[in-house]
Amino acid sequence: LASCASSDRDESGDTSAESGGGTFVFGAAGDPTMFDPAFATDGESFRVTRQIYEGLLTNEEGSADLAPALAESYEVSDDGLAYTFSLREGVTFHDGTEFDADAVCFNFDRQYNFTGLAASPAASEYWQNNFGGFASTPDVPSLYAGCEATDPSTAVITLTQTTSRFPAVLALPSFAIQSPAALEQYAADELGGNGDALTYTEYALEHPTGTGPFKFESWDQGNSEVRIVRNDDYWGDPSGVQEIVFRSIPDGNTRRQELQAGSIDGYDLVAPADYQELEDGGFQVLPREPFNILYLGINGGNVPGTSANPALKDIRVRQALAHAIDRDTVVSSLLPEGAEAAIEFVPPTVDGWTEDVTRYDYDPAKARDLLTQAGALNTTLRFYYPTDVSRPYLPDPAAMFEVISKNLTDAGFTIEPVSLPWNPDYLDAVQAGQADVHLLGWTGDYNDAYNFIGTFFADAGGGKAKAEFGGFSSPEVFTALAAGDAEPDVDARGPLYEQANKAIMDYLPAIPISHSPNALVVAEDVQGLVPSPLSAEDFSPVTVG
Amino acid sequence: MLRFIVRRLLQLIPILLGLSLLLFAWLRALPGGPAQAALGERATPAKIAEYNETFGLNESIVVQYLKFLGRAVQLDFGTSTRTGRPVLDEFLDRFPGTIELTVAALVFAIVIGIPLGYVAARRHGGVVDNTAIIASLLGVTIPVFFLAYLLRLLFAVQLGWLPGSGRQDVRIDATHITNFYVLDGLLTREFDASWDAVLHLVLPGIALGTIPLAIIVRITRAAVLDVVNEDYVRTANAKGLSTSVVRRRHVVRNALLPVSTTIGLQTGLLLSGAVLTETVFAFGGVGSALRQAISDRDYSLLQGFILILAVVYVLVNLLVDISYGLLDPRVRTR
Amino acid sequence: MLEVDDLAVQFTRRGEQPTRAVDGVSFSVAPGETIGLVGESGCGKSVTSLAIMGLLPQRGVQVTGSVRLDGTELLGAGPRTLRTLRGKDMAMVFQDPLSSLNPTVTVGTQVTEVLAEHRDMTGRAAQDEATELLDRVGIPDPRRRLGEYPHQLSGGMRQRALIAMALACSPRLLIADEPTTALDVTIQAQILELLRELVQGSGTALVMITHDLGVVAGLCDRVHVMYAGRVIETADRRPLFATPRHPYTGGLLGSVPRLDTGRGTPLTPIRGSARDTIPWSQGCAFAPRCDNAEDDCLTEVSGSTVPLEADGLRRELRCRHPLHATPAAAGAPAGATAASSAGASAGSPSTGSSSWSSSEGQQS
Amino acid sequence: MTVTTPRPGAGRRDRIDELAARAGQLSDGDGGESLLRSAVRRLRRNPVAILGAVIVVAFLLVALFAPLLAPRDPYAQSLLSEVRQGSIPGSRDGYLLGVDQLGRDVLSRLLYGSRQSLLIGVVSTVLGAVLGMALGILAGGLGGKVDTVVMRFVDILLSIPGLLMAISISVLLGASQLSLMIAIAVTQVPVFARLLRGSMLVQRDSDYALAARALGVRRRRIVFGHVLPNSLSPVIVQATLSLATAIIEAAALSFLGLGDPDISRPEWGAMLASAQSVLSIRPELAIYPALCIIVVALGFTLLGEALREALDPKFRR
Amino acid sequence: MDQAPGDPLLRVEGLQVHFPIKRGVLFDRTVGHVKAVDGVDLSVQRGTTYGLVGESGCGKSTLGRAILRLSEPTAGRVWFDGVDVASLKGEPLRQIRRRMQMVFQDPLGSLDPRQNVESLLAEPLRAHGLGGDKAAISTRLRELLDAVGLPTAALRRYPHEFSGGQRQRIGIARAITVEPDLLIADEPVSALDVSVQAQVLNLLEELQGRLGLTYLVIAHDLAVVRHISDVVGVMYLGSLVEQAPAEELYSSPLHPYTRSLMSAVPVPDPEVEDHRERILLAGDLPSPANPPSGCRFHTRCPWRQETRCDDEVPLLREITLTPTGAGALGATPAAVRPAVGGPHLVSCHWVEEIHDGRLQPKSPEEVAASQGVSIASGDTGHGTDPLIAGVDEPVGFH
Ligand SMILES: Nc1ncnc2c1ncn2[C@@H]1O[C@H](COP(=O)(O)OP(=O)(O)OP(=O)(O)O)[C@@H](O)[C@H]1O
Ligand SMILES: Nc1ncnc2c1ncn2[C@@H]1O[C@H](COP(=O)(O)OP(=O)(O)OP(=O)(O)O)[C@@H](O)[C@H]1O
Ligand SMILES: [Mg+2]
Ligand SMILES: [Mg+2]
Repeated sequence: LASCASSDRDESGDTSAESGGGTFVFGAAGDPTMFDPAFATDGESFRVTRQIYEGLLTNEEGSADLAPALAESYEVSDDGLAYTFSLREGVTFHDGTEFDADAVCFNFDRQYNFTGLAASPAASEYWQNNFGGFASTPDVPSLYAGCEATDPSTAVITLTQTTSRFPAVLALPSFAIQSPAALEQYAADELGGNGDALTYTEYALEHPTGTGPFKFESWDQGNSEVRIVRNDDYWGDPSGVQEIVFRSIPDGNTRRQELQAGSIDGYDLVAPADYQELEDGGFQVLPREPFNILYLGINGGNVPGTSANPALKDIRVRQALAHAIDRDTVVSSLLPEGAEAAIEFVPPTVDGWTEDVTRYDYDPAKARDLLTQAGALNTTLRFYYPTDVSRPYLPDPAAMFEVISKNLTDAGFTIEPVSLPWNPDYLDAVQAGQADVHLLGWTGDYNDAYNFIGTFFADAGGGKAKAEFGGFSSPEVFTALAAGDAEPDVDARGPLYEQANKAIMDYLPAIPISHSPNALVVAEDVQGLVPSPLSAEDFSPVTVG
Repeated sequence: MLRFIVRRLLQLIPILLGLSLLLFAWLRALPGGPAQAALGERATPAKIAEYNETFGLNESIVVQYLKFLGRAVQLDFGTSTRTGRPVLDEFLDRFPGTIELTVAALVFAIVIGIPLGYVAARRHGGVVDNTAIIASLLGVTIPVFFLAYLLRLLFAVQLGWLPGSGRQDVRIDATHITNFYVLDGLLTREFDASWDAVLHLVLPGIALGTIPLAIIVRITRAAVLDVVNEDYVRTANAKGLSTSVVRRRHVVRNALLPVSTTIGLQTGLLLSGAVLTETVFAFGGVGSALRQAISDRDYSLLQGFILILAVVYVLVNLLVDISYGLLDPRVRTR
Repeated sequence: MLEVDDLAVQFTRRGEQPTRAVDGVSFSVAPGETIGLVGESGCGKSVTSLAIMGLLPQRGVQVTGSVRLDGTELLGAGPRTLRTLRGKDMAMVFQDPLSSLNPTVTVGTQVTEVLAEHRDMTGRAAQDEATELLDRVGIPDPRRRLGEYPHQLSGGMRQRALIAMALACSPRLLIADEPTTALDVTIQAQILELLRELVQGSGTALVMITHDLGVVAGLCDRVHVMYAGRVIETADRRPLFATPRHPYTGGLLGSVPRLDTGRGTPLTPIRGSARDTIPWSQGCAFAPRCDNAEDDCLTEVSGSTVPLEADGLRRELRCRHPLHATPAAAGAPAGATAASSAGASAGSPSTGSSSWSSSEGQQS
Repeated sequence: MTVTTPRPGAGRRDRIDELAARAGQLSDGDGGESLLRSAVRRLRRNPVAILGAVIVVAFLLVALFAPLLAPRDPYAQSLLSEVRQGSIPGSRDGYLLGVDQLGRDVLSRLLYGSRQSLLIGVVSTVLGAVLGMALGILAGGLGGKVDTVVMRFVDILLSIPGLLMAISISVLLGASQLSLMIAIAVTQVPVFARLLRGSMLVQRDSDYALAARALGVRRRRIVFGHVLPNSLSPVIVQATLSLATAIIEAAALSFLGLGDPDISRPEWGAMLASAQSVLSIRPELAIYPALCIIVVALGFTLLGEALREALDPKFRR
Repeated sequence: MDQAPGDPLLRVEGLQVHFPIKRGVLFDRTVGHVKAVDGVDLSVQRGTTYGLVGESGCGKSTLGRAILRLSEPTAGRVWFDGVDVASLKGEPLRQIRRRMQMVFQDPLGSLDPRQNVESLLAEPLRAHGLGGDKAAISTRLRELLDAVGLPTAALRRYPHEFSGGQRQRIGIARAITVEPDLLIADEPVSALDVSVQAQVLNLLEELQGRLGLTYLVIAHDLAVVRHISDVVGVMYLGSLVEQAPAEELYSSPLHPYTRSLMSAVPVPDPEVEDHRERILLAGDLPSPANPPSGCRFHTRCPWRQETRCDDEVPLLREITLTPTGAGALGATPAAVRPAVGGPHLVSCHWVEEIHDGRLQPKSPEEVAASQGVSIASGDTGHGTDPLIAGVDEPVGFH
């Protein structure tokens, strides 16, 4: 292990000669938090752990579809509750220990058995969102029933109910397989809480150990640099570069200029305004297929303790909102090429998308009419938008806010702007139902419509939707969504989701605005980076020079 | 002198106490209070209650303050909400970068500022003087971040002469011992790494050094003008001393007294985190961490950093005071 | 030795009328001689001395006339020549001993730097010489004082140190610009005594600048009284005090309360203040304050000084209506009452023509 | 003074007395000139002051008459549909300086922007000056224990560097134009407090204050009638300089995302901050507001420096 | 003191003003005192002038201020017309200040630069509710200006527009606005040119004659003091060393300090200058924070004796001696006004012996040698508080 941590440039020079060498420097938009994916929640951490770890499944290169990874194949029982995975053999973790079915079960049992701080929502958000409760919390239902290693290369995971999520979630980085030996050695579950926040374990900060094509090398926190190096014992194709450095450069302009100046080889979250210039400069802009939705959230006002504008309960006011927004101009002027106006909440590539929903064309006059009818002309909306953030679906929130806010004003609304920093203030506020209307969006985790619309509009308990949408209650929407989720047959889900989409667009709990691609950019001499709609790029095929 | 130092150190105590009280109150006055600040998006009423229980926030405010103070005295400034690391560690990771940047900015400001101010004063009313005045006025009125962007656009992107961000080229796999990259390079004899770190300091150093430069030019100029009209310079001339002795011993030496104070004050300010410059140059220092903490609403980090920086600032000012005493015999021999 | 001839200094400030601070001053000093330059504040004494030393600022100043030291013309001389002369052949002591010393440099260095510059003395030799010098001007424990800073010395000692620097190269000319004004009388007496001793025997010529008539009375061989940039009366010490001829000189003497006259001896002030002057180009600058003034004081510009042969003494005067007009007055008994009688004769009460000027006049 | 020829036959002393009266300034003529008036006179003769004043007045007028001067609605996204990522329409008929990334007329926004920027500058400076002066008066006027307590407090405020202080306040108050102004104001408070107190202490120990006390003038009258008015010069100078800094600080806070949340409201700092994203394709969008900020700040700084000179007793008369 | 015949307007008894020297590591402790005034007794008769002389720093101004309660006395009493000023507070103090006025050394500094002469002069009237309506005040101001010899046009002018002498006239006019009984003049002429000095001295004398004022004139110039005083007190390091009627003091100074002081004053008369005896003093004034023991003057005294001088504080005692020409000055006993008598007080152990010539002075060198190194009083430098120094620079945002 010691030899892993200390890298010697001269030594590694030899190996790079035979299998491609060099360093690939990637400009990230922020720092990771740590490298135990079970506890990670943010994209920057996942970007790194994806290169270090592998899950049972993964996504196909450049798409959201599932593909085998550590599991070469799987079978589902008829009731949809038991999944049997046949595992790849001859795989070792970076610490030299063997990967086998026990390791798989160890990982799932580990998360299911989280207690204390590890079981807090702050720590294990992905488990709780996807699997529900823990062994220690019997009152919270859990999707996870158990895992059994029937033989070293076969693992069986059983669930407590059918769900559209499974097995897609296994491609999520949070459920990647980590070295049981390392987890135990570095007490990976013993989160601390010192003073006012969680403190992560030595494992998560210094010894993340997986099976992936890269090994963790170092994290220079003061300088915001993460270094990973090629895993020479990787079971698959060896990585194209000897080393990858993820450098955090929060400012988008700086990222661009650094690429132009040659100090980095690529970066994420390219500002749409820069596409042209970068391409002209010989850089490769790699757009990701739009797999997201930007919407204007509406607060129906059923959340206790908040005071939303009651006018928004009126369907005519919501329709007015929908008609007020000039999606086409937004798409052409604010979003990168390849973006499209949204007519519903799922992207067209997802099963369940249908043309056959109620459309709300840009028509300020009609919007004004509707408002007048509803007696809500000039009603004041507290319009929330985030600062300090650039999201794939929302590259420039301020500009988006300005344009939509102008649209709404033109249609007869009065706008009271509220800006908050993205995380956590903005997310907290809008998810708690503080806003009247707000800008938010979603990038899909996997290719299933429920991942979009279910996440937003499903019954969040008590017959009400999430607080973000004002806890509206629409039985049509709820039942349509529940039906889709419960259908184990993937092919049968499509029509059900179409129904749901129609119901949603009739009810208008929010206004869909756009699906927009976002892009990575790499230097001219970088090859092999395939953009993923899920932003789940695998860096191992990358070569430089 | 020693007495003076001890006295000044002790005088700091009430200031530091007041400061800690202020920051303590600040965190408590934040919307939602410390629990909300710490738990952030994860805060639910139950969680908040639990948090308050755990961290003694239900105790009387006085007890809370005393505990806060007690921890602060032991250099425990809490943990960052975002990274979960102790604030002090975060600070120590980043402070070397800020120190390097500060030194770079000061070197720039001093090396250009003092001679320019001196020449401007010697050519009082002339072209050099007027240019220096205008430049120094521009120096304080141009928004730093704008200047930073311009510098980088020109020298890093268009001309490609200098690196435009970071502290060191990541491709140089340098060994870091002290986290002072320039120093580390020298220690490990990786001179290319040192040189690269120096190059990385140039643009941010210039951007950050502009305001101190402008102020140093102004103060030097004013001080030289003042000193030149002093009686003792006339005496020196009456003694028939050579021009160089008059300038060196009588003019410059005395003019540098106020300049040195100014430099000290600027050092204090620069060390307190060049938030704008570091952000633009993605420079791994205290300033960019502060910037990050603002956007992350990492209040505990903000609180801790501001407290530490204020202490640093106050201590630097104390050093300035003491060094002024050492420079000026009127104070030294009191 | 020093000859000042028709020296004039004009200050020009941007956007303002040029001011003639010194306007045709001529005098000369012989080796071993002490002359006094007296006059009220602002009459141009300091500017004269600075002009001699070549210490006036370069810009905004016009100096005309001639200043010769042992026949060398100083006015046109280059800065290098001046530097070698200054400190070596001519030296100067200033009014405020604290501000005239560099606060950040030890007294020792400030003394030895002169030695290094002009006598090529450094190191031990310079130290010893400096100690010697300080000892000579009466600074106790000179070796220790060398290492001290000016603020650690008392006012009197600072002035002594300045004098020591001035004397370091045994200059032939010493200009002392109000060297005692900032000091207490007892200290003033010490310093005056010191100057007197130093000048006697060494052959150094001393130009003593002061506004205190008493100081000149005890120290100088010859006195030049200045008013508004010009010397208006020049005389040897005794005749000047005995029979002041210029109304201004008389007025000054009549204004000074004397220690040896009793209460009730009236003071006979000059009316108005130094602000109430007219430019010399329009007549006698003193005319507006002068009780002897006649119309012709304004018509005919009293250009050069008039050597008065009448009293048989070396005396020059710039006045059309002097006091003691009759030669007989020259023989008037000099003594304790001379000044007051002079004042009395000058100060015949004016006949209150305008309320303003009369009220500014004498009140006794 | 003109050279007068003597009048024949005039009495022996008449002419001289006349001259004396004329030379002595007090003959008659108009009333005396107060220090303030002579300061203004000196200001009027100082080209630096005039330049500063012209700049400041010009911008004030622009701010005042922005609606009349602006060719278009600064909010109208009239050319938005022509904006593409990576290309923004430049100068053309009716859009002298082109449009910004949201298709709004840049010239109109700059003109309207002067309102916000000057408003922020003025309000925060006035706020900071008033609070600071209140503390200063308290300390400098009452002295003793009050002075000690107030000054310790001021020391504490001063121990937090300006930007950090402004950040803390903005974070505390949440983003809004008001909190932006308060944040800037708070950084100015200790500056003004110290300045006024220091200046008052000097004046309080002056002979004229002592004289007033000896005359039996009441303390309140001494403080407010004599000490305070005589202590204000440095405060006035500082206020002028602070106006410049306040405008620059507002831009910095906007850049840090702590500015006015209503970002469509034209304000130079916000315009500058948002133009950073299109710096490479339309650098003018950043340069225009930056120039406005620099020029206005320069105007106030020049005026302040000239005021400092005019009010400095060293330069009197 | 019980020697006062009649009823002195001002009587000062054992007045002390000590300024604490504060120093300390955390809290300022008083580590000593500057004994600016250290036990002064004096009395001033109505309608007369008391002149106080002494070298710079000997406590003259402080004494003057303490009498007016502008400095707080540490001990002692100040009787003004039968009232103990030292015990007054608040309104009664303010009221009594009307009757005791002050004229300052720096005429410009003592006038509020922002007020014109009219409001400067009217202010004391208003403060004391005197003067009545506008018209009455206006008349009164004209009278005042006339009394000090300024034209009415001066009313609308500001202090900086006057010459030094005129400013001092304004200062005097303001002091007499409220018709005081006592006028304390602290160096009223030392900032003025000689010619103007005489005008102001004459004015003071004229006003005294006209208004029956009582003066306490403080000055370092012996000639000035002699010129206008009836009784003169000589101060050295915070206490009186000699006090006598002016003529007597000048004709026969008894205290060694007074003698040397007088011998040091130059007289604008070569005859006198050439012939007088000079008694030079050694060294400088010792620091009042650390005054010498015994007789304060012993460190510089040419007549210092081995006994008594160093350890025994001499009392201020009355001496009656016939002038035997001990004073070097040819006296002019011109008693212009009825001499205000009073005893001749001296605080020296050896007055009689010195007067009789039984003791001979030593040279300054000998004195210095016997005292070791002369005591230097250094000026204190000043440190700059960086927080202060920093504030008027723009707050840089980096
Ligand atoms: N640098 C200068 N610029 C302009 N005017 C000057 C300058 N120096 C002196 N003067 C003017 O020259 C005149 C003479 O000044 P000077 O200093 O010689 O007077 P002084 O006789 O030495 O007076 P004092 O007794 O006050 O020292 C004054 O009116 C003064 O205002
Ligand atoms: N407020 C004060 N605090 C401390 N020391 C003081 C204060 N005022 C005066 N002193 C000291 O008291 C001593 C006497 O001062 P004072 O001003 O009374 O002397 P003075 O005789 O009037 O001198 P001068 O002739 O210089 O005016 C001096 O040593 C002075 O430093
Ligand atoms: Mg002079
Ligand atoms: Mg005094």
